[in-house]
Amino acid sequence: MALYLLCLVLFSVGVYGILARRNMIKIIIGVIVVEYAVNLFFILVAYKKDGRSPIFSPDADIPVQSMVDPLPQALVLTAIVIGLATTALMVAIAMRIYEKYGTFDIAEIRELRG
Amino acid sequence: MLAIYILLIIMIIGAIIAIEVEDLLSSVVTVGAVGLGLSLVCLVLKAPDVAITQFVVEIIALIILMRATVSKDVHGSTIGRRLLGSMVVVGFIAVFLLVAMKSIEELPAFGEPTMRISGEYLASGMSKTGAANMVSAILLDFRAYDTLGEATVLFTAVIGVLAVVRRIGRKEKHGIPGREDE
Amino acid sequence: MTPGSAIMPLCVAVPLGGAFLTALLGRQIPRLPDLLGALATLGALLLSVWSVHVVNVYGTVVYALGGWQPPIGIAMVLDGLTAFMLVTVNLIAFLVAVFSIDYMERFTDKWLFYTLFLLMVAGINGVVVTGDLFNLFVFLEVASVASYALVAFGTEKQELEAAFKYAVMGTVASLFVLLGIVLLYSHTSTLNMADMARELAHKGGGNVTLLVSVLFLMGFGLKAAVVPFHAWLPDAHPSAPAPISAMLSGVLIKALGVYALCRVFYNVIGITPEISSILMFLGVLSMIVGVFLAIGQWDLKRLLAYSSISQIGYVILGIGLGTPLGIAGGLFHLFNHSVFKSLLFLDSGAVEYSTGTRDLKKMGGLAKKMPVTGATTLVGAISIAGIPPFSGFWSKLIIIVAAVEAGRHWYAFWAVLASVVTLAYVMKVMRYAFMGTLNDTWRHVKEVPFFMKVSMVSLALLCVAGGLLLLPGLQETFLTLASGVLSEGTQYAAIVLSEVQ
Amino acid sequence: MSKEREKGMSLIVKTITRLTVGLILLYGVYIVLHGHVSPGGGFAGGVIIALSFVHLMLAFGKEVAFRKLAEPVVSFFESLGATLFLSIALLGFWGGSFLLNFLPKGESFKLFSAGIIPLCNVAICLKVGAGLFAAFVALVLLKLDVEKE
Repeated sequence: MALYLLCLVLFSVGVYGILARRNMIKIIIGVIVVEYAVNLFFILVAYKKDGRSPIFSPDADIPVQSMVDPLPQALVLTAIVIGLATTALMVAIAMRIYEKYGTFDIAEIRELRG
Repeated sequence: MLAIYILLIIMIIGAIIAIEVEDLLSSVVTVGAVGLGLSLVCLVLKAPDVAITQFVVEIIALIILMRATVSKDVHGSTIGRRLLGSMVVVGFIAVFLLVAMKSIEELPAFGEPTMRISGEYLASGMSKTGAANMVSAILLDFRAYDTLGEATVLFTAVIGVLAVVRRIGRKEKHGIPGREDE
Repeated sequence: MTPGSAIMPLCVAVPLGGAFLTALLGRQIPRLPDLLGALATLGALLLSVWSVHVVNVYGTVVYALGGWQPPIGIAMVLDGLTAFMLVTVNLIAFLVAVFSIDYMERFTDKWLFYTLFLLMVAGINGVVVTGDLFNLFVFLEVASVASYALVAFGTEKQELEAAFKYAVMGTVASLFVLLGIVLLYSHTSTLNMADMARELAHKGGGNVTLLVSVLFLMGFGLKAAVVPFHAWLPDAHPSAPAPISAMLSGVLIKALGVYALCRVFYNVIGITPEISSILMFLGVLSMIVGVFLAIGQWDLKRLLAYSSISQIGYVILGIGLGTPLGIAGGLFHLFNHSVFKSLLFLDSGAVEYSTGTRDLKKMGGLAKKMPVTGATTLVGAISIAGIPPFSGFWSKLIIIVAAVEAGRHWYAFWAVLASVVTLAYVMKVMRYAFMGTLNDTWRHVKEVPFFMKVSMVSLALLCVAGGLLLLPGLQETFLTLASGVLSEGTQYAAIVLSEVQ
Repeated sequence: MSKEREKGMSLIVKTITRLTVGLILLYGVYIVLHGHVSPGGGFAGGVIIALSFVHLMLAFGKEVAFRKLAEPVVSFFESLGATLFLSIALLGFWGGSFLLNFLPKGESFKLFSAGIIPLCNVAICLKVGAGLFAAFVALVLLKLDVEKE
């Protein structure tokens, strides 16, 4: 239970980072931290007490019951790559904005836009 | 078990530092540390596939972020913080954590996942797909449609980056009277 | 495997294949992107029209992907609501693809535009067709990432800043939805929507359903630009190229926002009086705020963006009512709004194509020089204001009658008031842009090229013909099927799972 | 040669890079091909291969990497990988339903054992690797022009 709470605290730190900061790169970092928190939540949900990783090996015959839940792990792989995709696009947009406005600070940009 | 708690607390402290510190470069590096912590937690929680992918994707995300912040004339981030905004945000987050606390008690406890569907994946996975690595079996056979969608997301992002990075977006309009420049 | 069930994967695979081929060969062969764009969207449109026939004949159809029976693998579900949304989405997508053959000549790298456009259409089709919650998130991301890049396609100052704000808010909304999905998976240990609905009904939600409803409301609410989360829309739509703002307003916020909201709340979690009252309140709030912000705007596309927020308020009010009539009215208004709002955005694109400006003050008397654009804007304006013979009137009437029937007199009053203010700002557009004396700077303005005229005229005809959907013969096959799916609520699970055996 | 030397990083980095790039590439290929038997898969392997090219580019400067892999070629490979993956999915149609695993499964723990899974892994690796490298190249080109002005 406490681990889920810690994961949600990380989620809130990320959301705080997005909403309360004005620098574009800081906002992107807030988004990355939120992505980490959600991926972590996936893995926490999948863990089974003293379970084994869900890979069969030819020599040792691992009983199926003792295996960890493979489904959230497959979903996390998808979520990680989606996070990378959105981060790459946001950084590209931020760099183009920096090239046009000369600053990363969204408040200044709003004034310059006029 | 204790290792997970320590790693998680380190990650939270790292995240707070990454958001509060002034210099952009150091906050990017701190986020890298948080990502590394996540990769280690995945190893401890018996998810090797996720650990490898998280670690490697972490490196390329870090390189891209470093690329954005390391150019010569980028000075530190301004100290600006929307004071009213952060008060409201902190209040909203406190409410969110309270509601979450109550509802997490009803979830199955940590360490006892009810594996109704994934139990069948594990049981029939080896025979039906022939793959030994169950996570790959799910990714590419049971739920291959997800992976097709996800490969499309990455493809869209790369095409999007190519579109955003173009030097001239619009061709110059000739022969249009009174075309004021936006 | 009913014969018609292969429609669903094809509806996603055809635009996706078109996008990959455009990316592969589009750079070398000049005219290929336009051709592929139009053909792929036309293919998707024909498939979706055929799907309406299949739903009428076979009822709900389930397609098991990869040969795995539903709770195991991913399933695609084709029911009344899916067919309804497919037709709405692909109809507008095809006409916008035809429109942008000429309009996008003004932009560089046309093949990039068509690749991203087809990917967005594939993503939206993926969201509409899927029967699996995580899969809905993945295709929601495909459509959103494509639209972030398309908003910034013109790479100028305002567009980049608007695209960044839209991208950040969109990604945060998707992460809220993802957190909701994790909680639901941990609670019900399945991802198939029908299986999850049965499990939730069996287990009884409790606090988890409360938290998940809040997360989904915020996540999908932001995608649907409902008032507290609408901040990105008034910047993103005006700065996007006209075909893209037509797609954003007409289709994206409806399929990703409103459709996902209805499917999750009505069919999976099950609607409760609290949720429907919240939905109705948000609907009316968006209606009022959108209308009063729209009246003061002088930038044509920004005015249309605010009017989108208020019209989405109508749809959400209608669907939030919960009564069969209300849901039918909401869905019918969703169809009408996507038709006349994309028409109005395409008209603003045509005006910008010919005169190069979006500012109403600078325009004047364009109707003389641009008769087709003037006429189609008039048709769009009249039907958005809800003047009798046109489609907008019927759907608003049904929503207001349903609100009165449900005893919500105050909401009905606000709906009528908002409709009157809509009439006001629509007249403002007509008065300043098309009527009045011809501004001398536009002496030798030419009419727009052929393809743009074709799509605008066909959209205008759809505005006029929209009312026919209510005819007794036509209504059962299209509208009532869709509203039936929603009013059945969680029977969705029983129907889908019985379909599987 | 001196012009070349001035372009990338210092000499030490270059000599080490010559050694490590081959190893990183080999490791990435290993991860992809053994995706269905050991941890890792199309995505992790693809990203590792992209990293080896990025590593090459950072150490030797932009021109060398471009001689090896020009930008249009990269985005061609990316769309080729994506089309390959979609065609494998569509081939499943012929066998019965979209994305069906129609190839024989072979016996487990061997390299060619899991039907279409290794093929999908290779297609994804091609796409992810080429795509990420194209995105990185696009971002690097953008920045350099600003600094030049």
